[in-house]
Amino acid sequence: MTEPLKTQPLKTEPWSPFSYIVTNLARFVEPGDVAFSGVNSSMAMLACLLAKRAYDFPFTYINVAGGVDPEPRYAPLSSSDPELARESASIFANEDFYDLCARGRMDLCFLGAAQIDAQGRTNVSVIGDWHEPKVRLPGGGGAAVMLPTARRSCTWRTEHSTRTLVDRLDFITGGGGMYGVVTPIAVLVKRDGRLRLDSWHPDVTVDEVVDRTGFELDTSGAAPTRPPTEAERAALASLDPDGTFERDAKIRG
Amino acid sequence: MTEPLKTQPLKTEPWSPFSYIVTNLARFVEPGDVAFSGVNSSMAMLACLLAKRAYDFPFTYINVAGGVDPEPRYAPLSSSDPELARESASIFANEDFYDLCARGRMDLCFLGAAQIDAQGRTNVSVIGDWHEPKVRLPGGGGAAVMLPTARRSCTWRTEHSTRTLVDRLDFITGGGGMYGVVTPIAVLVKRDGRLRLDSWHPDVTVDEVVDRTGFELDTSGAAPTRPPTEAERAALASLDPDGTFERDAKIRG
Amino acid sequence: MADGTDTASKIVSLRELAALVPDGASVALGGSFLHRGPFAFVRELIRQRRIGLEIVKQSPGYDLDVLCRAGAVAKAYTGIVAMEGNFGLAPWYRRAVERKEIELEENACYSLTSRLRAAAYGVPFQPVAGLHGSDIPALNGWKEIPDPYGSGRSVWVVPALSPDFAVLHAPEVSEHGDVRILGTPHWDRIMSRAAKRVLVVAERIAPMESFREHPEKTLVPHFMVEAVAVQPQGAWPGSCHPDYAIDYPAVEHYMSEAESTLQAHLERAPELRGSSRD
Amino acid sequence: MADGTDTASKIVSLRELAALVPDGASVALGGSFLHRGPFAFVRELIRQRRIGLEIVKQSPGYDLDVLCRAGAVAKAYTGIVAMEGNFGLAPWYRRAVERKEIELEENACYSLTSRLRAAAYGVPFQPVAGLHGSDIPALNGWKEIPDPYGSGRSVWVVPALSPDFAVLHAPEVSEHGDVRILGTPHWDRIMSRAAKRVLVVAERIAPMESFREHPEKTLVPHFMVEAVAVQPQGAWPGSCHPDYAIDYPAVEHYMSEAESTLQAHLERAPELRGSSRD
Repeated sequence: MTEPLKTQPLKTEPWSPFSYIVTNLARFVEPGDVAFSGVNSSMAMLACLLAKRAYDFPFTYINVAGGVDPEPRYAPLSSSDPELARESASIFANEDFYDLCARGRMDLCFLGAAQIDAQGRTNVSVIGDWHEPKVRLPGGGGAAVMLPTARRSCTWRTEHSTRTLVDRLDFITGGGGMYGVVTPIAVLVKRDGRLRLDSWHPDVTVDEVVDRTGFELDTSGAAPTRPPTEAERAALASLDPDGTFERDAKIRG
Repeated sequence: MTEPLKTQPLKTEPWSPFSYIVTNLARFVEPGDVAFSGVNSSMAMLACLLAKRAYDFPFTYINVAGGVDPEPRYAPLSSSDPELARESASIFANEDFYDLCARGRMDLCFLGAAQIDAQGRTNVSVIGDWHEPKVRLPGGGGAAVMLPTARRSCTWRTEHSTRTLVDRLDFITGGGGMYGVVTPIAVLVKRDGRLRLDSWHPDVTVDEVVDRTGFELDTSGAAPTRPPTEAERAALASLDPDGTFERDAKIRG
Repeated sequence: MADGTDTASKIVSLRELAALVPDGASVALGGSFLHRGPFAFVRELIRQRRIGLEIVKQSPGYDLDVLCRAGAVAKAYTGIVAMEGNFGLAPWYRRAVERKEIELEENACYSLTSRLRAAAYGVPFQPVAGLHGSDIPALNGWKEIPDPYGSGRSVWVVPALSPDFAVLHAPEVSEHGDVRILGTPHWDRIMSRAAKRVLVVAERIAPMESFREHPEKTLVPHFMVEAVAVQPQGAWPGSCHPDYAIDYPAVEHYMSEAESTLQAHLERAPELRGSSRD
Repeated sequence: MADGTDTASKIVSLRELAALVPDGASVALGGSFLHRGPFAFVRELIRQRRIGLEIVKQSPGYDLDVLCRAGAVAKAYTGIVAMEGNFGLAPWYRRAVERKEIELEENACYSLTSRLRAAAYGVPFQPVAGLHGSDIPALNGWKEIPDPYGSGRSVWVVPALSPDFAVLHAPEVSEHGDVRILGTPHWDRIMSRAAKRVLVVAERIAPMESFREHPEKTLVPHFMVEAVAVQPQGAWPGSCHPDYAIDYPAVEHYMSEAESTLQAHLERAPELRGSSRD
């Protein structure tokens, strides 16, 4: 057991936005989960690997490289790298993990998003009108199918602003809605169909989080985010030993 | 090239009903075919293996043991025996060969049948009413899907009679209809939607074939069946060296 | 879901494995005809006097027949049923159907596969090619749907079928429950994806290292497998590639009509030798 | 059908392989993002000045981007498009869509897979789980069908899509054209089943004996494969497991906006070294 949730920790070192996102994504993993990370998702990959190293309960980590509980020698730059299948005892390929999700047996999906609305729905398709795009984004990917079928889906944004957490999506790529969202300054969790503030980065205020959110945010019951445990810090340090991921992510709080 | 079709061969040895069936099934294989034999189908298995050994054109033999152009050491008693995948460079499993057929890429399917009607439709389900069965037969199997989707399907009956070649099926298991049927005394081939006499065993008469067929049989253009070539005889002898298959089949002409 | 993520204690006795399946359960059985079926498991169900089972298998033979002989079956979803080799029809299954002791849903092998696919893909129904002109769809009350994209074709669709269990027999498992099949998997893949819970009987536990060296050969990853029993010769009297072939004399003995045969057959089974059953 | 049963003369040059694909053909490309894509093949299409192609791939990146950069694409059927790593969006693809130089059918990866499944299964349409609440189905004019078996559920169905070609990159083929992938096959399996013709680029020909020893690892049997070119480093600048990793400096060079970059990039490609292209 680590320290109780409500205890204010001793101020140790600052909690970087990068570490904040990865650590809080990892905390969505529950014992017994089958958890998945996909393409173009370094943060989610790191979160799953962190959870494997930092938490002492069993869960299954599967990924888009076909790995099932792999033992990569290092965290690869590409989150679909074959390294993520190293030492795997099976190859669980794309059709297989999508089918697993489609039939309701995926417990936790990590999926990217460009815009997120209050219901947790996502846009990864386009900024502007779909037919007259200002920015063509990567596209449907996993969201449209996995969001409505996974038991819990979680996402992250490296920017917490009214451009990313929006009142109205330019396009609804994925319905169904995220269960959890992590930004550099807050953790949102869905309750009764809406994302609410679950906890905030100790360095910011609740008001700041509310101001930087494009939809109305219920903050009742929220608390400062529990700081990283030693195990979490150590796991992340082992996955990003020279800080490359952190530097490349270029996240401002 | 072997002897021209119409030349009457020198009488050599008698052509056993067993050899007649297997050899004439093999003759349905055409260059470039993907040909398939399934469960419970010794005759079809032997025909495919015979074609591989006796004919010098390329075709692909796949079977229900997952084999693709296998090199079995012997012809196994069970036509789904793993021996039928020996030396195969791939395993083409059940879902795969059914899908292949379903999308119209199976050239030749060998399928069993209990009753066959003039359109080449088959019953492998039941003798009597389906709900009040006199004899419960093996059932739907490949017929219902493969008959309508394979480019050509062929079958055999070890008994040529009005019980097996019927005017009216007790139950239509497979629609679509066989392209070819081989019995101990005749080869029927479909033309314009109906099975017609293509050739008959040199030891019987056309009248006998017609009499023993339960549906009206067009015999125009038919000829005595071309006797087995040396290559066909030798191939069958190599596949059934001690005559076990022939004895077990217990076929009367 | 049946939690297969905890790899700690997945190996159980054959008796414990069979005890997971209650009366009345629907069970998909792996393998085909006399090849690589979970036959020791099936016999153990009989010893435990299970009744009312619904058996799902595209190409059963001995397994469905011996379960019918023991009165364990309420319903069968099948494609083609036979003993194969020279043994012909499955006689106790045949009689059970003819006497209406069991209910039969007759399928094409591919329509049953398609029912399992619908379950595996999380959709209520699956279109099936072919079937046109067959009496089978009407028999089962299946529906034909016109192509909504205007091709003018119509296609039969079959409803999803998710068996309570898939029970597979494999030559090799890992200590974590990864399942490796050598040669054809028959219908085992789709059964493992469609069923609510997956149980496995294996000839042996192979080294983890061999699974890591050939992960492409693993048919079912450990997290999908709830429990495994190790039972050498567990597919007897059938074959288990690459370990052993069909024991034809044993099948011939089984085919004897004598009243005492079933008991004698069950007593000859390899799972009664040694301690692996318990 | 494209006759793959004759195993005699299946090995051709990369140039000959690419020449099989005419202007305007629809082509499914194997691999995912920067991993095991048929990139030498794609570059060869550009060198041969192919135009009007329809590219089908759930997760393209470099391949679709470079084809857009060369003006070879008329339409793309995609799930998610990006360079991955730290390279972000695929810039020339992005611009081609924004400027309406290419037509886009946006899919979920799984809906595109389902379109391919319908083709592979010989049915006009395939139900797809999920999609509810997404704007994508309406965008594409897809239809929703109520479960005819009375569950009260309705499901989106997508129409069959059979690309003219599937082009895969594999580490190993047999001399007969059997295709072995090591590690994940990504989407290659369903592409090979849905396409009308299958072409393969391989790092090397592996001994027949190794295919016979591990037939379970063969993803595509020889008879489904029309032609194969052997091209070491053919997935450059991407990875080909287990042989080589992504060449990140080469990708970085490719990403340069300079006018001359495409030509310089094409000239650096491994297929121009040695004689295997011809």
